Amino acid sequence: MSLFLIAALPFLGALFPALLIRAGRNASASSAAMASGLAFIGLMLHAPAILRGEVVQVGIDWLPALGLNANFFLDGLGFLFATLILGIGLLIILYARFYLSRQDPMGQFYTYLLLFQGAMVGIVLSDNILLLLVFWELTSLSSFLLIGYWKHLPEGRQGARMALTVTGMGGLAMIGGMLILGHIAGSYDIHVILEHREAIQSSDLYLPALVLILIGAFTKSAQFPFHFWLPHAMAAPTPVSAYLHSATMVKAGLFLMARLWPVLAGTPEWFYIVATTGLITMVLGAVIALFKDDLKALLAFSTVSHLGLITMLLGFGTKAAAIGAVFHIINHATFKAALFMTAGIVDHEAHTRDIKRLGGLRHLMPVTFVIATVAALSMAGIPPLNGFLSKEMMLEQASHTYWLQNPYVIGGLATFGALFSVAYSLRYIAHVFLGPKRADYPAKPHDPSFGMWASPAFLVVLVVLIGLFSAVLVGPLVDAAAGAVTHEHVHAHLKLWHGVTPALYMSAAAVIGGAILLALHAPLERVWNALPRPEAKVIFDAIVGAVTRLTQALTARLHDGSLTRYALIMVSFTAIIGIYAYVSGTTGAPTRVMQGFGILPIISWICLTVATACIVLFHRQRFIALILIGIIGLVVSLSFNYLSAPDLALTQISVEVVTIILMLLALNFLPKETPRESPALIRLRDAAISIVSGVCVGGLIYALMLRDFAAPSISGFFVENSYKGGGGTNMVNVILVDFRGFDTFGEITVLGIAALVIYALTEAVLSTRVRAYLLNRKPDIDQAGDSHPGLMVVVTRMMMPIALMVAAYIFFRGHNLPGGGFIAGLIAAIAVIMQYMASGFGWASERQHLPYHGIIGSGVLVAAATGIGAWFNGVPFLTSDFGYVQLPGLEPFELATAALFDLGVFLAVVGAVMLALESLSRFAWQPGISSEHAIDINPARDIPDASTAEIEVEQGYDTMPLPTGPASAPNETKED
Amino acid sequence: MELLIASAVGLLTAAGIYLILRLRSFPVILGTSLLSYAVNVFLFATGRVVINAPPILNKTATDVTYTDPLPQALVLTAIVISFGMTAVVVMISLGAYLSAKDDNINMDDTADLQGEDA
Amino acid sequence: MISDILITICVVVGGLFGLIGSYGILKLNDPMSRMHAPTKTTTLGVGGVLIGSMIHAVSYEGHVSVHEILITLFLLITAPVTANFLAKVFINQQTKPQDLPTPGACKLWATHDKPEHYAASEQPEA
Amino acid sequence: MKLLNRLLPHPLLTLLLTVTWLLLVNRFSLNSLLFGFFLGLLIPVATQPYWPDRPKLKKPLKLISYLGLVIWDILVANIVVAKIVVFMPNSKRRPGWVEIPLDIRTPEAIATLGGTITMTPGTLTADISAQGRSLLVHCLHAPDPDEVRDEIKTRYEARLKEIFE
Amino acid sequence: MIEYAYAFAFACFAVAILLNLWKILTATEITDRILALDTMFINAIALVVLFGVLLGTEIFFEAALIMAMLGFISTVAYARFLLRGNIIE
Amino acid sequence: MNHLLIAPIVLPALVAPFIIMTLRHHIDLQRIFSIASNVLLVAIALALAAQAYDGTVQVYELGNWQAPFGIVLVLDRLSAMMVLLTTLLALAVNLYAVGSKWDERGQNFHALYQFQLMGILGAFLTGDAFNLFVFFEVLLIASYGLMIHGGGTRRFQAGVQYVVYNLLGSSLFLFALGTIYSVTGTLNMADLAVRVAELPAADSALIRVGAIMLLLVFAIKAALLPLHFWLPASYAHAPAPVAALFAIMTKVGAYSILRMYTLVFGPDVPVVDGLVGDWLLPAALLTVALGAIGILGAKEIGKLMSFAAIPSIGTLPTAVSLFEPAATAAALYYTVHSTLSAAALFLIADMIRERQGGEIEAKPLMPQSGLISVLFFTAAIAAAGMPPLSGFLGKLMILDAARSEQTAIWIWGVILVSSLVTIMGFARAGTALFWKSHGLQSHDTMEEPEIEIESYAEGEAPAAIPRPAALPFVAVFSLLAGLVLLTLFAGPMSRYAAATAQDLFAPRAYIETVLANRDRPVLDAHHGADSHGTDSHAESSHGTDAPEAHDQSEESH
Ligand code: NA
Ligand code: NA
Repeated sequence: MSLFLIAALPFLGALFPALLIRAGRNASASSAAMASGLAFIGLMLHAPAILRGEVVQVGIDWLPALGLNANFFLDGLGFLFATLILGIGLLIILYARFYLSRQDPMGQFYTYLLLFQGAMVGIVLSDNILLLLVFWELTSLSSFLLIGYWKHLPEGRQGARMALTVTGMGGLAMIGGMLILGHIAGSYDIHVILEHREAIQSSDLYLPALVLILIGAFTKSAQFPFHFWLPHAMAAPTPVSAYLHSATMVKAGLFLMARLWPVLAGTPEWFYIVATTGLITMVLGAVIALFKDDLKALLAFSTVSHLGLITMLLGFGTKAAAIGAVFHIINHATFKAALFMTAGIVDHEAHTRDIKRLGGLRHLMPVTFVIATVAALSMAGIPPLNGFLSKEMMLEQASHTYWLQNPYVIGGLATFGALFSVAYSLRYIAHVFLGPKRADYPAKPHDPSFGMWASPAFLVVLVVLIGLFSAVLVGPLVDAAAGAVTHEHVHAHLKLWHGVTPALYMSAAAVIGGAILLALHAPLERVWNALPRPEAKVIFDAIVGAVTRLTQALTARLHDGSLTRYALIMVSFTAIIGIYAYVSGTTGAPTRVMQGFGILPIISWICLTVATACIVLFHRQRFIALILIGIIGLVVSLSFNYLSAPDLALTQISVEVVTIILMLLALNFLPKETPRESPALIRLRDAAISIVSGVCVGGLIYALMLRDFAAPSISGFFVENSYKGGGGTNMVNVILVDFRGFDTFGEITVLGIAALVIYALTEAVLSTRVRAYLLNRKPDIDQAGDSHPGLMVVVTRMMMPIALMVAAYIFFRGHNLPGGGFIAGLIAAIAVIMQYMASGFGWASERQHLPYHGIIGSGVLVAAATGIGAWFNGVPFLTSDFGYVQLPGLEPFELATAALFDLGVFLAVVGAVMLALESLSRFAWQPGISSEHAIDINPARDIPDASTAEIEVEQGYDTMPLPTGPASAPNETKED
Repeated sequence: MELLIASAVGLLTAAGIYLILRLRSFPVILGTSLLSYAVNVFLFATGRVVINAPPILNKTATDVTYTDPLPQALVLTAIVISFGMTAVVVMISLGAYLSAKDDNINMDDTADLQGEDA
Repeated sequence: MISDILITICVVVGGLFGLIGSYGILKLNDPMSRMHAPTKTTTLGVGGVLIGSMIHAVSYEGHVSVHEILITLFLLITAPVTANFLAKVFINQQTKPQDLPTPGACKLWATHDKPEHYAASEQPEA
Repeated sequence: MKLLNRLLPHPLLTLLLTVTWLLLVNRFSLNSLLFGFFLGLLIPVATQPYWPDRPKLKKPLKLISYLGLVIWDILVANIVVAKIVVFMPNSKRRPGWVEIPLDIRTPEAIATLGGTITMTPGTLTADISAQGRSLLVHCLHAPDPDEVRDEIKTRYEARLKEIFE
Repeated sequence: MIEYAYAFAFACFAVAILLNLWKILTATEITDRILALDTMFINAIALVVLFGVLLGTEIFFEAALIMAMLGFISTVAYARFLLRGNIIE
Repeated sequence: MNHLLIAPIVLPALVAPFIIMTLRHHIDLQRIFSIASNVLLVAIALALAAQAYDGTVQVYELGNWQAPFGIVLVLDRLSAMMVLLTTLLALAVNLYAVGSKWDERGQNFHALYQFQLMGILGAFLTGDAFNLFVFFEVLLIASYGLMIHGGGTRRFQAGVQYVVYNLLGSSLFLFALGTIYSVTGTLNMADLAVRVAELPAADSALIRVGAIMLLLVFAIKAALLPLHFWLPASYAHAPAPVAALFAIMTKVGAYSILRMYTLVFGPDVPVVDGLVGDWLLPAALLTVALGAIGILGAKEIGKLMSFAAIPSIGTLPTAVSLFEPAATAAALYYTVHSTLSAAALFLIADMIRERQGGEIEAKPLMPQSGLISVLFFTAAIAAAGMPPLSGFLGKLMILDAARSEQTAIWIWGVILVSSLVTIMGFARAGTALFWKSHGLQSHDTMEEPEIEIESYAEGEAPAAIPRPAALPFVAVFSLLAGLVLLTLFAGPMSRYAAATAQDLFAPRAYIETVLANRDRPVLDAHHGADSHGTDSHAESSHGTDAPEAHDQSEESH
């Protein structure tokens, strides 16, 4: 079976359980088992070749640019691990089927489990370290799901997050390490990397790579000081613990160390980091395990300890140690998985895992007792079980290894660890199963059904068989795996009796000492509990909590919603960077002389500066600020005029007026004054920054104006071609509607959008309670009577046609003289606004039948259609055309498509301005405002009976109808 | 002349930025208006300033100097765009004021950042 | 030459009246009176300059220029409205009905004619 | 006549606009005349809704002589008022309000009167009565308010009544 | 001679504008500020026209025309704001 | 003449006004036209991508005016890729907006949406610096409208800030363009490239100021520290589909940096030597860090997603700041990834908000919790750059490209650590949102979830009953499917990105194609296609006896 398929089967299988759960729990479990089983069979088909020492390789390119390819290979090491993963996986699937209760979503469980299984298989089959990283992180993610499987348990959620955080951190460190490793080796393919031992170990980057990779491995394999997450992951359902935390995931780190052993091991750095870490972990885990009352916690720390043991062996860097490591991986997987399952059975049956509440189960659960006892004895290293064999090998190696020239450190500590290992193993038997039967179990325990104990039983059988017939049963496998680790030919001598060796003495000491320790457990426990010791979870939580609080404080501090500060930072930053950019370059001397100036510029300058300064000084009085803005607009417009920019002058002044109207409309609803809020110091700071920015900008434009273009400006082209190519003599207009008509197209779009936004906003605001507020709003000024004075109405009526005439004039001449669609549009809009202002919103809008939306739309469409029209001529969008028409008796006149485009501009401007102002005006609409007459006071309406009017005058007031109704308005003369 | 223009641009910029740094939306809008004057004059002046040389082609005379028409066209576009922008910002801030009865430009945006997940 | 003299007169008179108008705003001591001042700027001030400009066009550019009339017309039409509005602002903010002459048979000027003046007694509480 | 009415619904306005156009263009040509006339026809139709009840001038020609009169008055009054502004101390000046009862009723006529009053320096239309039957005029210096009122009524209002009503 | 006349007129309107500015800044009455701004517009129109005459160009005519029209609108808008609060109602 | 090149701009520019003119009161028709336009845009973008695939550069001379005088649109691999990405994203988001009925919560949604697309696509296609400004403004103003779509106090307040901040940015843009024009005398990007390369040292200070201001403008759009402040609140308060569409907006900034600082102010241009790299990298890295920090601190789902978007935003310029083809290729690949994943996140956040409000805390189990949790988990994996999705590949590529840099340790450190923090943040949020609810007592489900966030304007109730609408799920699924495809076809995608990066660092072809016609005589070229008698006239106008009076207006001289 292709390695691709083996790696893919679990992932494919992951789809089914969740889908099949409707078909029942058995279907779900079977489908999971099927996928696992098929992959297992596929793996076994490769067994003969692998045991012969061959390597199976497949690969396809995935991301060749990076060197990340889907390359897989299967050698002894990969085969060993894949066998464990798939084999124990099958057992776990069976066990979990019976372990999980009806309330648990089993489909989800198997899906997660198979995802995890696939990721693990992927790790051990990868022939590319980047691919391995992909699977590596996938194990973190899928184990996160599995640990948190019981979502309602806070411990589950926290344990899952902790595991994810720690192993995720390691994974990320490993990414760095792997990238360095690949960088040194020149490839990310493992079989290539493994050939570069010399290059790697002599590289300067060896140590960083090693450390980063080891962080990944240590976190995954729960090595000190990253061991603390593993016990908390025990919140997961027991099948998960048995699978992830004994047999597979935690071994991924070991796998990685074994995988890269040929290139990383053998150096002092490797030895001191790996072996020392392993040793510490082994001892520490063993000691803690003894004092854990939770069965799973005990097993978890024992796992930590055993992982340390294997790590230490790998750290020794010798062939023999590697063999021991490989062998212990197999043995630990068998007995520890079995132990976890028995712990699960106890928990399942007795409804507690607390050793203090257990004891005497031997009588109630004989089958479980037997299984647990055999497995625990193996763990303790009691002959003839398999644990004994590999532990002997470990002690043997430990006794030969020097640590900083000291021959006793490792051996002594290893024995010490083994001693505790014996103690907690025996405690597992003695305090759970032995002793008198108790009356206070939370539930009444009894042996579970066969389905549940079948899996551990099978494993225990293996424990015994491997112990007895190791050479036959697992010899070739160990040889193949250890050969793959060491890249040498290996023949392991697996046997029970090695003669009287130091290891035997150490082992004996450990067993005896362990028994004594167990006997002294109660007093020791009191001492242990009295000892102050760091609680890893507390520290971890404190760190995470502190980091979280820090980030929250920082985030809140930085993003507190203060636009003022955001702007301040932006302005300061820009100024600093800009000054830096200027200072770090060179400027040539001015190439132009400064021009003199006459009276008009100086007057304008005085007006502008004084008005600007006064705006700053008086800005809290908003209305006055608006008046001052009017001065600035006027002066800027005058200056444009003076400086040969008549089009700009016209545009500026027209825009100015509309802007003022808009602001006044808005100010009606806003507070009329700005409170003084910033302290003087803040104002000083703001002023300083503003002045610096102003000086920068002013200095920049001053420098620019006194230098010529470095190369001739493209403007020469426009001067050259605006008439002969664009058909107009007003170059600015030709640029706007022709050379750069596309900009103008964008510009009118902006204007149209602005109006749409304003309209939408008005609608949004008026659809809320603000509407009621506005309707009930009392004006905050003393409103004068006669809101639509007749003089104004008459004048605007008179002005409107003339203004439109002016607009037409400005429009038509624009191509040749200052003007154009935009200014014309503004003037036309202002002509209409005049009506709104004079005669009232209601009256004027009743007379407006074209929807402003439509006018905007048609404007943009006309402009676009003009542009598209060029396509039919076979020329690009917006290509203009013009010609001169001669009618009899008349002078020739020009027709240009640019005028059509300008018409689009005109329409868009009119529509946009009107829609915006009309929307804004709707805020002020009040039901009491009559729109029947434009002129409030119009004696012409009284003419029919002027005589009676004279009399009624004395009775009341000639005014608009009151909002309160006609009854309270004593005026009847108005009716006509 | 250049000095007048440059100092005016600088002053408008400074005043604009100062007002943008105020705490209420209305002065901020005033500030953006002032700033856009500064920008427009700045952009205009990048074509270098000339008196009495409007970019209107004189077809009958030769040797006529014209001011650079391109910055003028750019400024026109910029004026129109900034008008649209001003209109929008005026309206949005009005909407914000009417909804919140508060025209403070700064909002307390830390409410959804506090607290701690157990 | 004659045109030069005419232009000079027009322009100088225009300038003078423009100045007087603006000076008046400073000099006159009550707000209503100040509103009169700009009339001079509007009429003779700008008007003088515009006429000067027209004569200039005829004598120097050699063609009749009439569009200046439009500007004058605009100013003449619009200035009364401006004045009217400013006066209304003044009346509204600074005067009470009794400060002004009573308009014939009725009691109020339009600016003072607002709901609260006669609804004070029976105005329903809003 | 009816046909003419339909073709040329607002003859005076059309005329005014055509002249405006020619003034704008500032150079007489047939092209301009025709185009101005065309716009002059079009725009009044488009703006018709905004000017309901357009007054029919009874004596349009009198309007011209009225304009001449006003221009002359402006000239004279300007000089008078300039003297007041420049030379007369504020303490000697007698500003005051004058009420002008109105005989005219048409808004356009009242507006013209108001405009005339304001444009002739020295007087200023400030307000209209709540029923539109009198104008409130402010005088820059009016030792005798009645004289001002009478002059306005005879010199301007009477003429306007003739023209408009 | 005519140059002096223009210069004189120029100076008159320029000074007038400064006087207007002074009034806008120092006025106690809000009406005076608006009035001064309106007058400033008118003086500016005169300046623009004069400038056009000086340069012998008609290019400034439109500017003057539109200033005349728009100065009025903004003045009315300011005044209406003071009168009614709402300038379009 | 290949008019397809301008179609991505013209199509929305036609559809939007059409919608506002005729379909304002027919939301269903609006939807049909809007989505149809979107589909068509995807097709156009595909065709354009096919045309650009082999590396040919195409130029569209608007108004038939040759560069550098007229405005040109330029299609190359980079712009084709960005256009395609935009249209695909927009289609998915549009489906979501329709399916979730977000588009009904205010006026003019679809018109603004189309205009927004027009702006974004125009920015990607234009070859003119000032035209870029115009399209920036188009997309900005449309985004203002979309940002406040549906209304609500907080949204308005955030909107004001967003607008004001961007107004400052726009001002800076114009200062920059003015400076650059003033020194070089041109606006066309290719022409700028030619002229800036030849600038004398005497102009270096001024052009450096222009260049740096331009960079800051783009940095604002790209939300680079310390110019990113507009982003968190804007994204968090914007309607979800809009926030999702905004995912591409930050890319406009990154795109512009990439374009201008390879083409015009490239690493080998003497006068701007050492200007950009000095601080771009630190800023980018700080941005990454800051985003990660924000993720951990977020208490509301929208805020979380906003901050989640920031690291990806910063990762891009980190790679760009190396100004080196491999890193740029990685950045481009990552761009595609981060756009899709950020959009998916915002949409998923909206699904959660709709069902249980926005606070990240235990709530009664929401409807479709299982499905949404799967989506959340997938998108979170993608956003955090965890395997197996494209984010991981993209990050690997960036890290790999950076490994021989002096600054590699910083880049690696920040990116990797921020990944970890991102993972932690998402894990915290995910467990709170989807797992904790299982721990709540059943009586809790009787309580109405308390809605405090502003996505619901006053009087607007959250949809209490799960909407059966499938369209939102389709939209999210398709975005995630895009990520899966991006992962599976990482090889071809990275090849395209690598080719694009090569193009960018060897801009000769771009410049030569754009400026090919610069010396073309105008009359022949411009009116060459005419045949109706104006030609002779136009040509005669070359002389001095041009027609004196056109219509009413004429010279007064
Ligand atoms: Na007067
Ligand atoms: Na008068």
